[in-house]
Amino acid sequence: MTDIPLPPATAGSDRPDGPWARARAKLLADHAAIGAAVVLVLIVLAVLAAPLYARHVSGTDPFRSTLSAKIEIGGKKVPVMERSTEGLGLGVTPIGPTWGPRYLLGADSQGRDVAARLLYGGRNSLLIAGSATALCLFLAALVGVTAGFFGGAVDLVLSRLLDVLWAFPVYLLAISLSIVLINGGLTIGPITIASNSLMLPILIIGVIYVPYVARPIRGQVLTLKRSEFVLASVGLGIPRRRILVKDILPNVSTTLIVFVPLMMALNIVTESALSFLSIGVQPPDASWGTIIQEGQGLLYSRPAVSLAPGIAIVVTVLALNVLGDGVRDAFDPRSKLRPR
Amino acid sequence: DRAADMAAHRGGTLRLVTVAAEGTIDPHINYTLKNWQIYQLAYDGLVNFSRVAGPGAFKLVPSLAEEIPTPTDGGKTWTFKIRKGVKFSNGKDLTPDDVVASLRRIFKVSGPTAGTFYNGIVGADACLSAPADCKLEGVTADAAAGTVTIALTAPDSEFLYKLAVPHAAILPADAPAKDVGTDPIPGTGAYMIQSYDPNQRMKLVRNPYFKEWSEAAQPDGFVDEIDYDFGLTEEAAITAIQNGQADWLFDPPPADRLNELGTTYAAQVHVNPLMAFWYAPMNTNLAPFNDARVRQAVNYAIDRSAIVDLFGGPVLAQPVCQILPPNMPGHEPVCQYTTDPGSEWSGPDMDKAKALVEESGTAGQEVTIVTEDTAVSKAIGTYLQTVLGDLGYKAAVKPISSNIQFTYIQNTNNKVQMSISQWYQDYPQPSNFLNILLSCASFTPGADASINISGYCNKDLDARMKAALELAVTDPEASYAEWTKIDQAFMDAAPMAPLFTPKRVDFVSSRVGNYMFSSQFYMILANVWVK
Amino acid sequence: MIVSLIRRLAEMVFVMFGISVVVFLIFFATPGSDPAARIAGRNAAPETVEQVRRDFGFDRPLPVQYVSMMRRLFVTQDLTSFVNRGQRVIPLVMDAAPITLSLVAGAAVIWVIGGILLGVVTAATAGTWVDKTLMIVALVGVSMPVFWLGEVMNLLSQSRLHDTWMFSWVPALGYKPFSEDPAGWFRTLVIPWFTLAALYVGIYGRVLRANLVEAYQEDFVRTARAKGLGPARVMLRHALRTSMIPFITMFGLDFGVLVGGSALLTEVVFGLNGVGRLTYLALLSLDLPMILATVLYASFFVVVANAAVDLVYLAVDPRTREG
Amino acid sequence: MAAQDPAAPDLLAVEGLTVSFATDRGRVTAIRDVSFAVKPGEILSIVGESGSGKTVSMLSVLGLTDRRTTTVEGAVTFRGRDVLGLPDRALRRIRGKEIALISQDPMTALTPVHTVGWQIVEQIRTHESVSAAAAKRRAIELLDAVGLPNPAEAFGRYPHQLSGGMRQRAVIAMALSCSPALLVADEPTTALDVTVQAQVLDLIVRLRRDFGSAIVLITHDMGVVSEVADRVIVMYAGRIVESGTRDEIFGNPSHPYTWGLIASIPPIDGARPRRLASIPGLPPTPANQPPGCGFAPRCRFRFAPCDATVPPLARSGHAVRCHIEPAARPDARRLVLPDWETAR
Amino acid sequence: MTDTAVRPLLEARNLTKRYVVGRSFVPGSGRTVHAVENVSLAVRRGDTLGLVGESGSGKSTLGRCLTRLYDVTAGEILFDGVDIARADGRALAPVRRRMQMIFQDPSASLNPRRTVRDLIGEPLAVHGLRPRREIPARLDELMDLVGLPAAYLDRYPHEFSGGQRQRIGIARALAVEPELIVADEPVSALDVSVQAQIVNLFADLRERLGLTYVFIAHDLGVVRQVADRVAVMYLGGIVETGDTTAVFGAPAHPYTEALVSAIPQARRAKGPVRPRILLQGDLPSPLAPPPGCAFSTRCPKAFDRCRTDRPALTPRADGRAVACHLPG
Ligand SMILES: Nc1ncnc2c1ncn2[C@@H]1O[C@H](COP(=O)(O)OP(=O)(O)OP(=O)(O)O)[C@@H](O)[C@H]1O
Ligand SMILES: Nc1ncnc2c1ncn2[C@@H]1O[C@H](COP(=O)(O)OP(=O)(O)OP(=O)(O)O)[C@@H](O)[C@H]1O
Ligand SMILES: [Mg+2]
Ligand SMILES: [Mg+2]
Ligand code: NI
Repeated sequence: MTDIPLPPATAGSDRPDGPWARARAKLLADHAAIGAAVVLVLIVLAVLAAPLYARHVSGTDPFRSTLSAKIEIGGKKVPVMERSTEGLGLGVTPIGPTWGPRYLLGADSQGRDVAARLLYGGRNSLLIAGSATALCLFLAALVGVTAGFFGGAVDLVLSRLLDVLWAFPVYLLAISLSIVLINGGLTIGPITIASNSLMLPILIIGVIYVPYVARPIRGQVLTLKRSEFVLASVGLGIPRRRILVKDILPNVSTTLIVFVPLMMALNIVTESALSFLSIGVQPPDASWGTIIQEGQGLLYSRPAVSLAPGIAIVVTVLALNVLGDGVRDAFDPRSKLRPR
Repeated sequence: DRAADMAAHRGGTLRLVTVAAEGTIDPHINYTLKNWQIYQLAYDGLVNFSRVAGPGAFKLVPSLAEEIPTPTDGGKTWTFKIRKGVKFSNGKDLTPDDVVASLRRIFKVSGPTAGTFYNGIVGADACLSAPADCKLEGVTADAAAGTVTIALTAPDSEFLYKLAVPHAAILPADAPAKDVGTDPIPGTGAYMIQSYDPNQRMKLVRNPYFKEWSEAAQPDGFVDEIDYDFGLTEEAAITAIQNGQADWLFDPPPADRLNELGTTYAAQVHVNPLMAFWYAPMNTNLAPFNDARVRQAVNYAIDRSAIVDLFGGPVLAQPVCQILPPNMPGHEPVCQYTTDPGSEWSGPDMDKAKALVEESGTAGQEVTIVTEDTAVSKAIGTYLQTVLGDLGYKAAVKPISSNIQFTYIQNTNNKVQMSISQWYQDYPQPSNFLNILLSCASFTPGADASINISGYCNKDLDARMKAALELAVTDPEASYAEWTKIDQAFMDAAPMAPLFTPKRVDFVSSRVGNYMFSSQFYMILANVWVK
Repeated sequence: MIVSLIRRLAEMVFVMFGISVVVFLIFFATPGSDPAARIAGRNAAPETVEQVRRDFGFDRPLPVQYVSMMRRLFVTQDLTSFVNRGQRVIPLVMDAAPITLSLVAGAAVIWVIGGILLGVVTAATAGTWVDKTLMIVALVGVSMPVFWLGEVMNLLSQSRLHDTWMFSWVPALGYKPFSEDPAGWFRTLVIPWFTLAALYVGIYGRVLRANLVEAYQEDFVRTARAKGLGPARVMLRHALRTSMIPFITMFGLDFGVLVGGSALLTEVVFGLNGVGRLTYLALLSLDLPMILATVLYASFFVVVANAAVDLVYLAVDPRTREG
Repeated sequence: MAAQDPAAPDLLAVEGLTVSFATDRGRVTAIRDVSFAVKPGEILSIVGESGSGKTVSMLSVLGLTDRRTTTVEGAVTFRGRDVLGLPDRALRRIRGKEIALISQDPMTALTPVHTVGWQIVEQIRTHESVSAAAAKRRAIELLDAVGLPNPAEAFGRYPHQLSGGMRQRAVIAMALSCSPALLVADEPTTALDVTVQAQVLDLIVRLRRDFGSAIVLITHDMGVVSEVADRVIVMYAGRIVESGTRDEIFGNPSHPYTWGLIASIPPIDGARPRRLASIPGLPPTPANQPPGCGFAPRCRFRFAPCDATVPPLARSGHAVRCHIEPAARPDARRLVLPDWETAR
Repeated sequence: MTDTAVRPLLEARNLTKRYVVGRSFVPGSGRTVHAVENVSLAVRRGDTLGLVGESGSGKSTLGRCLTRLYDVTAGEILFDGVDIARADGRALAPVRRRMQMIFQDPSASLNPRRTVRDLIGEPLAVHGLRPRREIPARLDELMDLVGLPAAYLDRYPHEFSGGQRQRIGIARALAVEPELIVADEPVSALDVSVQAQIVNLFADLRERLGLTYVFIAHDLGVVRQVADRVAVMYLGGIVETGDTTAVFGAPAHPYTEALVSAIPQARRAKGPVRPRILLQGDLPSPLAPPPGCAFSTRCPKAFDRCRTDRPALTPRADGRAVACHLPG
């Protein structure tokens, strides 16, 4: 039977490659996604350069209150925090955007350089969103795969648990957890996480979205479990564990990858919301959300303080969403994943 | 003159606003300034603080008692003659029995100050442990004579003040012996609380049975109705007042509106000093603050003018480095933790502070400052963190929900090293600051109610405070002098860092007239008119 | 029908039970929250604190406390707040509900209409610059944190542009009941509506577009075109009608969650005392009865929304009608 | 089978139709230079493998391809009018009214959210101004005509409430609703079971008789073709490789691909061959067309010219696109279909 | 089933499989699909049993039960004399190696994320059928067996055409050297011209490896080509079994008769044109099978008894078994 001449298996290249390479090629051809990725890289580089900016450009420590400092602008010494001299003399207003190297975007209510804080805040926002995404996807995969693959009582318990968390409005869940943990910190066995550690928001944000990812994963695993190729493996007498590792997980992994940018985007917004409600990142650490929150008290006099981080969030999240669309199209064009 | 004003300005509705309601309407339980201000309109004690502006506001005047009696039995027995012809807003006459029942009710409803203000009454101990069948033997009525006699276990120079606060308001004898929640209890004041919905509005109307008996104790009001709306944010409320849609806001205006108010609306803004202070308690039982030198160093290092800026600038706050606030009897302006010690704070002394820290050898230790998650508290905490950092500590700030922070920082189990807190007077006596905040009795390890946050218990000073209290019965002036010294002595040990005395900003709408401010209960609502 | 009704009910009870237990446990795990001390008031004597503890039953085992609290919440309905003593929580939630409902319903109208318009226009112009521009605009909407957008709107409408023709009609923040002042109700809510809807218009528009584009690959659309129907009719009566099904699922869930309190950020920013804000404040002050009431209310809406979605399904998707 | 008048003017004439798609991998030409004509009342069958371009050719005739990605060249004349040049509006008047389409999968061809009756009425009222009640009456008649038991009830049913065969019959009823002159049936029975397929084919043939419509029947099943077609077009890799009357195609199949198609069908009675004759290899993808004869790589008779040029196709009669000399074809055929002549 | 001398390689006795659909955690909800009801059949070693029937008649379900990919509801499955109907995972492991399933959709049955080498090599490694270093040679051999160049081993399934994918599926099944192969419509998804290639491949493999097949198809021609015996299924039950040529040549059950008559004429070499029997209506729902004979709702010859009594599958003299009340 070897005499049958075989045409090349697929159109195009002679040595086509696996699903991953195909997705990569598709992604690389997506201009919007590439543009978004470039923007994201620039943002990451910028926030990584925060110490350089603080030290060499703005020359301030963005975590130090500088309430009585004066700076020189146009040859004049100007106080960073200016006391009102008119009328009854009520109120103290921080310096506004100077558009110069020092206090480029002005100062916040502690007299700190907003531009420098914006960069440092971005670090935390991205770090938290990134780690929370990793954590969330890990937990969701664990729960979803366990429930879907092992079925039975395990599935029943896990699914019910997910149902409960699902019906618990996310923000309310996040707030409850935040309040508990911020008041008391967290002790799991020998590990103690201080209440102002970044680990807390990471943990909280990582946990609250687990049902939203675990459910589709569980569904996917259930479908995979019934899929013909898994049945084929069962029929071949392949051990269950091996089927899980070789047949199920690789297919789930692309779903997880598709979730990454979308969850990142969602987590950045969630983090900022929690920080905005002052139950996210704790001072003196900053994140874009906390800067918005601090800026809220200056909204009428110095709107730049909360506008700037807001714009940073919009740009980052927008880029992540565009990239997310690209990744989804590349991996799984028909999927309608929508974490919220 | 008042009668002419009454003729010209009587009537109308006063629209007050605040961010949130403050819980139960029960005057024997509610312990908030917001409601105490309202209770002045609706309830009376045997004695009242007089309703006048300025220092006179701390003067006690007889209200439901016909006159302020002189105690007998070495200051242990007080006999009040109850005023005749006073009616509750439900039309019932006030009787001595109402007074007895009201004092018992303090215990029956487990009023927050039952064990601290009224525990000196004979029989109070039994009432505290078994409130349901509280007899309070020390309080007896004589219906025929129309008197009520109160027997104390020991003389108490501040007893009249305690009777003047709303926790000792006289309510009808048939008032339920439990927290009434949102159902208003009839009172004897010029107004009555008609309805109360904590999510919407409290409404006060004139008490139909009210007849003015003493302008100083319970003046007849100008406005016919008072609507107190809940739920607007400060920003929104300020805008509403600017637009004439509301008349007055209880809460302090947001920081970024102050400038606007001080310039464009200067005529509608009233700034008044308060008898209160913001301070940073330092836990004298935890490192590094178990070393007095560290606590002194902190006191030296704090730039109080910077903190004043965080509160809105020098017009709104005044730096202090002592515990007794200005205007408090016994207050002698003095500041030892400053560049040039004297009567006033002039600037931080960083060198001295650093030297003290070095001496103590505690630099490098970790310190967490627990603040409320309000803008000002958090800002102060953040600032203190910088100060502690400059002193060589690894400092962190931990803001927690305002509703929890106050109990949280009191409990020693939470191991709070440093925190930000405030204290406002219940009544104008030095003991209300010094004795409550720093006596050994106020320190209960492991409890959420342990108001001596620093956990500072100095047997010596404790004894001196006791003595001063006893002295006050006979010689108030001498006792005030002693309190001055005790204040000093406490500040030598520096269990806390006093920061500033706040001032109150009242922003009223343009139609509000006859604004008057009492340091005890703030804007005197009965005197305000809107026409 | 009966079976599915019972199933729904059982599910609802289960989920609400689960949530109440979670909330209860979270609360008692929180340090610094001895409710007795907070209820007793500042500087209360230890005896008083003890007394309050006994009165409120905090000295009893947790399951007993749980049961008694649930009984007071559901049976006697006289559960009162820990923070605002004596304040019954149920009327409070009932007062807040219309505010949230006004907010969410108005926003829902906007986002449903906007989402459908956006989805239809972009699907009809798929691949052109109109589509691309609109999709980017939608994504911007999706990317904006709602609280921030709200603040910017406040800044513009309440301060910077308040005195211009654009926003001079905007009243002070806060809620005006519809029954008292319909015009005021409308004016106070317009900006919050749009703010809340911005996110959802984007999401719904994008999902609808994807579904429509997919529907256009389907045989039945080809059949419809082959029948000689005009493009508008093919879009509206065939593609859109079919694509509305996932749209409705999403809508049901989002609406339920929002009415249940997830609009809290919008409520906080615009000073609307809705259920979300109520829950948020209750959480901040660790007011367990309040939290239980609001969170159970929220989960109730989520579950009810789920059930409602199933019902609406019956109306729009005949495939679900049997069985 | 109804006989047609060979002299009658063509109902539909397709000339040099070439369709290409813009895809992510560049332009892909799906059909090349396809020409054929349909006479009134005749059944023309197009057979060919999956992907050979059967559907695309008919969709482009109806203007149903996606304008944004598809380029259609060539000429399509329907009743003397150039269809490709028609504005949308005019084209829509032809679609459904004069040319109706029945598509492959009855499961998905009907909009799931409307009743069958609604969808038929919709088509009637799009093309004719009749009252809703009249349209409904007509729809029920049609449902009855296609043999649905209890048509009045079927009118109010949703597609999912009908079985596959019933659904396909409803689709046919809808296609017939405006008495089209031409019915394009794209694999109308592929998704159906044999017993149901028999019912539906029977119906289609009966309809031609009753309504007189011409029918283009697309299929890949030679058995179906032999049963119903008047004329047959065999397509391979986007081109017509053979066309002629049914008798020509089955009596004298002349293209190696046609032989392969016929040979690879397992017979249902008679002797069981030890092995089935099969065409080795696979059809080329549109993106990967060989330069010469499209079938060359799989053809056992392949010789030099096959790789060099595309064989020409006669414009009329029994046309064959093959380089093998016509005279040599029967001998070649005997190699593939040894018992063909005897079988006939 | 006349042949009792030889023990069948695979035998099913009263096999029943029901699905419960729409069940939730509330007891009593859900409805039962009677997918396979009380089916008995036997396949001798080296034989091919064809399984035909309408869509939804339970062919796939039966195939999957026979290979124990699904748990069965009731009945016995004897594989080489051993009942495997109740066997659990561990006990099944050795049996699994001896029988294999090939699926209809070759793309769905190959994990898209694994190379062919991985897919075919895995069972070899797992079952330790070859020492590690001999595996590559064996893979080449398997590829050759199914007519694919060994060079394609490192490709992914999506890089192959349907026919090639089906070959990979077959190679994988052959890797464990099974005795029995259950093929579930292995050619229906393929193009006409490719279908014959695969049908031939099955025949070749059977000859070379002495395999036993259960061959599921709805194309009667294909079944006739590959199967020695055929079983016709209708609504979860077998209505007729017997020798393929005999059954197709002279169907005994009215359903088989209709089925055979429905095949277009071109498929017949010659012989008399049989009148076409056009059935009315469609397969009833397995959620609510009709009482009596399952075919009675469509049967042109049905009489009263058919609508009340269910006919049993009764052996007839000519080696066939038919489930029909009509006298044979
Ligand atoms: N929209 C499209 N974009 C790109 N290629 C297309 C498109 N539609 C069809 N094709 C390609 O055109 C070729 C012919 O497709 P067509 O659908 O006409 O085949 P067919 O003969 O109808 O096949 P089948 O029997 O499977 O229905 C195929 O290779 C197909 O992949
Ligand atoms: N997992 C399942 N759950 C519920 N019902 C099922 C399931 N699988 C199959 N069925 C039902 O069981 C019956 C038999 O299905 P099965 O797939 O065995 O039929 P089949 O003869 O293989 O059909 P086809 O020719 O379409 O493949 C059908 O009615 C089907 O709907
Ligand atoms: Mg086709
Ligand atoms: Mg099947
Ligand atoms: Ni004034």
